[in-house]
Amino acid sequence: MKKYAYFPGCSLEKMAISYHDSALETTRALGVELEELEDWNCCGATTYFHLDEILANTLVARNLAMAEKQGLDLVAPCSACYKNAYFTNAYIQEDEDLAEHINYALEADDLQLSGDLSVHHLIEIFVNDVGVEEVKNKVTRPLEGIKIVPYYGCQIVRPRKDGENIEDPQFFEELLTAMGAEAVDFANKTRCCGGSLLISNRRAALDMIRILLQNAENSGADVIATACPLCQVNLECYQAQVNDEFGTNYAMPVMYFTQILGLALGIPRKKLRIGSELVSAIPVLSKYLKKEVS
Amino acid sequence: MSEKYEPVIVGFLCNWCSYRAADLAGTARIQYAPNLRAIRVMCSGRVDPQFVLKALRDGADGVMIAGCHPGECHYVNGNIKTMRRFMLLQKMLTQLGIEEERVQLVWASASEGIVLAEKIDQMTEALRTLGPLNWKKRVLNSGNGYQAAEAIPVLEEA
Amino acid sequence: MADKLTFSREISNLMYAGHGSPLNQCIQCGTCSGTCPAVEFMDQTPRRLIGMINADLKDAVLNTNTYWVCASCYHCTVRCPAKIDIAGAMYAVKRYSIWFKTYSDDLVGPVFSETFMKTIARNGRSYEPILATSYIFGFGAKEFFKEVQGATKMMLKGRIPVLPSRIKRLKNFQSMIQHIIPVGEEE
Amino acid sequence: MSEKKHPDNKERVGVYVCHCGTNISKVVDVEEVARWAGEQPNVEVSRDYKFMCSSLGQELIEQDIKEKGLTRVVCASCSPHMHEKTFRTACERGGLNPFLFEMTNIREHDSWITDDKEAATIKAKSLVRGSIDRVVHHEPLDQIPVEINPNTLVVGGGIAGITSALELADAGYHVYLVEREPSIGGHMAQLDKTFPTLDCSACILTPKMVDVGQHDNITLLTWSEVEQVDGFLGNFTITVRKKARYVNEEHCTGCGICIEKCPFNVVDDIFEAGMGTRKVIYRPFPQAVPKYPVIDKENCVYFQKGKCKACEIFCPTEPNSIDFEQEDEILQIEVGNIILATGYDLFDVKRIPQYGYGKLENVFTSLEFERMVNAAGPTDGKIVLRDQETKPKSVAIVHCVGSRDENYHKYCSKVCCMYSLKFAHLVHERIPDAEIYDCYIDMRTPGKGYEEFYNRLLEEGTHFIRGKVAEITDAARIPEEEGKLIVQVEDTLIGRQRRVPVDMVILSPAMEAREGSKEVSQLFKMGCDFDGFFIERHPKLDPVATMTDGILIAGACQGPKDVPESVSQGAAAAARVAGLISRGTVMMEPVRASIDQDACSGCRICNNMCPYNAIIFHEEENVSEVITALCQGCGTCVAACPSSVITGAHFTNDQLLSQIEGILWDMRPEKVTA
Repeated sequence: MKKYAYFPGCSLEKMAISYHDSALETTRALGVELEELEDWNCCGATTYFHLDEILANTLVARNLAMAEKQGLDLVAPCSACYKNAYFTNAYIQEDEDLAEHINYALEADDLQLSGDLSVHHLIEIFVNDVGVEEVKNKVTRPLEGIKIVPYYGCQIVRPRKDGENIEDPQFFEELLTAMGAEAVDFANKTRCCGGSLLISNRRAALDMIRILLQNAENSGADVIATACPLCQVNLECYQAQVNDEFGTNYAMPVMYFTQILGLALGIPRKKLRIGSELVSAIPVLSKYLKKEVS
Repeated sequence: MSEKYEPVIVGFLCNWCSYRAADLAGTARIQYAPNLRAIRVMCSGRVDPQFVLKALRDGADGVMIAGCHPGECHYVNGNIKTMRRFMLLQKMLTQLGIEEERVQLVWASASEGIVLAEKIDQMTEALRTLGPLNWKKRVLNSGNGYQAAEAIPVLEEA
Repeated sequence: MADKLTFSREISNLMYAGHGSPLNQCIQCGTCSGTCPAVEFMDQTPRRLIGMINADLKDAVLNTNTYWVCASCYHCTVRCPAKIDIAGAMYAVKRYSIWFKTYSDDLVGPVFSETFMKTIARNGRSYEPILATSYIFGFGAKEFFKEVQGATKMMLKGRIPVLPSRIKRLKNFQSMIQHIIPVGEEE
Repeated sequence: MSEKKHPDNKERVGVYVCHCGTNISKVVDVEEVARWAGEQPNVEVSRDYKFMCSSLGQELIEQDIKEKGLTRVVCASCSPHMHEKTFRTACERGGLNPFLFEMTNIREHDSWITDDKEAATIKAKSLVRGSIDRVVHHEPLDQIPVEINPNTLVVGGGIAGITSALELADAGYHVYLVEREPSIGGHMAQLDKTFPTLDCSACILTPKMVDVGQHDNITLLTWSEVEQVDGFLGNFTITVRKKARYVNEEHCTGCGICIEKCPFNVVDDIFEAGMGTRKVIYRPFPQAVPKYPVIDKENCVYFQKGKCKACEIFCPTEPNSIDFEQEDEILQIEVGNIILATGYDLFDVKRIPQYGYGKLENVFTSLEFERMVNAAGPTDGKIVLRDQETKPKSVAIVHCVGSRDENYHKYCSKVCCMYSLKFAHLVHERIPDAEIYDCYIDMRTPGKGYEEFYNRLLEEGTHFIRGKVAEITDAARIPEEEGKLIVQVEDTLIGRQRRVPVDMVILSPAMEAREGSKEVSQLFKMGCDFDGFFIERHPKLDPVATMTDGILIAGACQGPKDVPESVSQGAAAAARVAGLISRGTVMMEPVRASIDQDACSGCRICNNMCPYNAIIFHEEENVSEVITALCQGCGTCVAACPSSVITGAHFTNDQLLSQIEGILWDMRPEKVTA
């Protein structure tokens, strides 16, 4: 099976450690090898771009160049990291001047980037590389009866435009269905969670989170699945503050899709760090966890 | 001559598509390099390889043959014949040491004024970089190619 | 370059040339503002901001909060019928505002961006707790308290480590940044 | 002006350089070009003039031919596609064969594409010199008369095609009208009312359809498609496939009993836009012309399973009209002209997922709404939700679905504003207490009575929201939104995002080129643009002709159009054809190839070159020959002949080689002596 350079990004080491662990567990179970990118740096999320576009692209390019050096395609589990890597890579192929400029800077670290590699989001590995059928075959603990929101967020699908259905994508649903779960029809599946707005405009961000939680609850979901650490943190860690601010009482578990997938593949929940959420997912998952001594 | 070098391109434009594309570019006031001098032919299929060689020999730095897109030829498939003929010609010119950029075959439909203008700009730019062709020096004096070029070989699919 | 650049030109120059149509292609249809999930919190809609940029209303543009409220979700960009990269335009105004320091010191967004940037220049990687303390003063006491509560809870769940990690080839990394713009330790 | 005598000149060439007002002279130094031209070999006289195409300019040429004995004329002005004919005629009036004239394009190809005066002037000189050197080798030629077959083919039986067919038939000429559906009528037959007068579409269309069906001069071929087109202006041979109806048109009386008795219903995706059903043996609608039904073979139980034959059993005619053995017929038609009126398709609204069509059931397309609101339609004209009974209390209409959008179609679809207003009016009329929200980017109502119609809608109380709809969703946020469709849009006039809860949404999709229009344009050897619409010869002055002689276009196949415009074009195309027919013959360019039989080596390379099979080979004499009547003058064989014994009239090797030489007058390595 295929091997990728894995770029965890800053949050996976820390806030999203459960994503990190479950990503490694599930890929291993499905025969995909992830080799952590050597000495990676922060890709800057959205913030570098506030300062200087070329600098931002250069910092992203350093990671790409290192993957190229390792001779591997890059995979990023964080949507913001993925989007940055994907676009810097695309721009470098399009724009010779930019490539030249960036390569000049990369020389400082003895690196060079041709842009020949491809960049994937972690979820694409399961959907396109492993394949939904194969996932289905490997499921040992089908998650029947659970209703899951396939929350894409922004940057897996945007701003990419080339012929994909970016307004109503279906691959997350297909993946959840392969696990035996029910993917709820979630109108706001690509609506923004607020991202880093939480820092600069708290009320706006909380309102954006509220709308998503409301939509999830109204659609009868048991749990929200995300594929991005920022979405996860916003939707989960700030639920209490949404409740305070708007007088609501949401208690919606928010999990990484890899945690749910790991569960379906029969990986013990501790290895997936299920239970480390602020809104515990254990109650809704209890029937699948019965056999495990927790 | 101290002024900067400006290449001269002879253009063979098909009456139905490219010539009209050039008309359209003018009507739309698209600004592009005035380096192409156009000759109208009814079909790009009319462009005999000897015309191209004649133009290069007479001092053109490059030749552009422009016709309808494949499948859109006014005369069913004249442009397909041009394409085959062009590939053979290109091969021969390469053997003579003439750069590929100097003789180009492009497609431009009657509505593609802007496309044609861009192609002319690109070609002009490419020729500026290459510098003058200097056929006499390059082909006549090089010894090996001269005979072949002067004999105007039959470039036809047999 | 004898003529002074207009504001709209300056903003265009700050947008990477390869992305989308120029701002003057805007047909003022409002798709961006109809799409924007944060528009309620902006004092001008994105469409209006583009109109104001095109009209060279520099001060009025910089005085809005619109571009700092933009969450960069790109929903407007993909839907724009004129193919304008609106999120990209917001970035351009942010950059303009940071470079010319036209923002007020109590605005959290740009202060955060600078802090974030400095952390990265120092460590090569970001570290949320450090950032949290430096920008937290932007909030009122109540929010600060909540933030700490949230953080403590996360710490207890093992999700916040104590020290930030650094990249190994930090010197090279910093020199690479210097190649593009002179930022780094001395400031 | 400059005049000079060259005693050793072979020919006496007159060169005329046009200022075109300032169009040329602003960039090209025309006086210098004229002065310089006077010094070129063979040039007898050279002048510059403000407007060469004016009658005074033309007289200048005529006069010089007569007085100075010019034997050749060069005019450096605009594109030959603009005025070549004008100047050829002037030469002819002066007593010179029109083909001894050559035109130099120094406007479209020169003065309009650059500001660089020096470069433009050098370019103009080069082009002029190319023409001078070329024209010396011109030979007098005679135009070739071509007889026009008085029969005409009209492709497409919508309102544009119907108009063309009737105009010609009424003028006494025979028309073959080919339509691929079982009935003529086109999109107009599906509509309820027509804007802005609101007259009933069927009431004004069906009499015309009946006229077509009964006209002695019209051969109506429905359920038929053109498969092949051969020949040229005046003499086309068309191959038409007449698909099997499985109903014998000679015996069938159109009584409709078979339709009544057919036990199977299927959804009608075409005429009813999926809103209603039809039988397996069917007429698309009651007023269909012709009246004969068609069996839908794919859904017919007899064809699929071998049992049923209800239609045959109940057919009252003698002999029985149902013919399960019927096969497609291939017909050959000879015509002189072709009018294409193949119409349009509607943009597929599913391409914009955020509008929810197909997912949110009460989102409708314009055509669905047209059928719904039509008294003869599936709901008998009642405006109801998908459940077939609930009347909507609020309706939103969405403009510019797929048009004015670089992600789909860049162009404005032109008719949508008006038909959207019509929809708003019809909802007001049928459900007076309904709230109607009309979301538009710009309200485009240019046309007689159109703006007045908009004013009427304002009076009727339609809520107009200026903004392109961003999305339509059912995710409610507040109680008022529960169970509704929420239209999210910026009201740009107040600068606020609004969420408008409604019961029903009607999308107004763009008109787009027919699927396969590219193939159609290739079949008929004419052009279609990037969007797939057919290209007219001139956007302003020749809107119904194409670049291909003998092929005309009418209606929405050329671009979005409403009914009155389609009718005008249908009539205009017919008038063009009638003019040609009444003239009887037209003169064609004598650009033809010929082979010097004495020099031909019989290598046969040219034989396979000709796309028209116009070259035949005489085995005995071992020579090839061009059949002039079939030759179209492309010159491919001329370029291919290894012995250079094929001559392409007006594009001979001598002419083109001299032009190359002339055009490069300033580039030749060895300086030529002047």
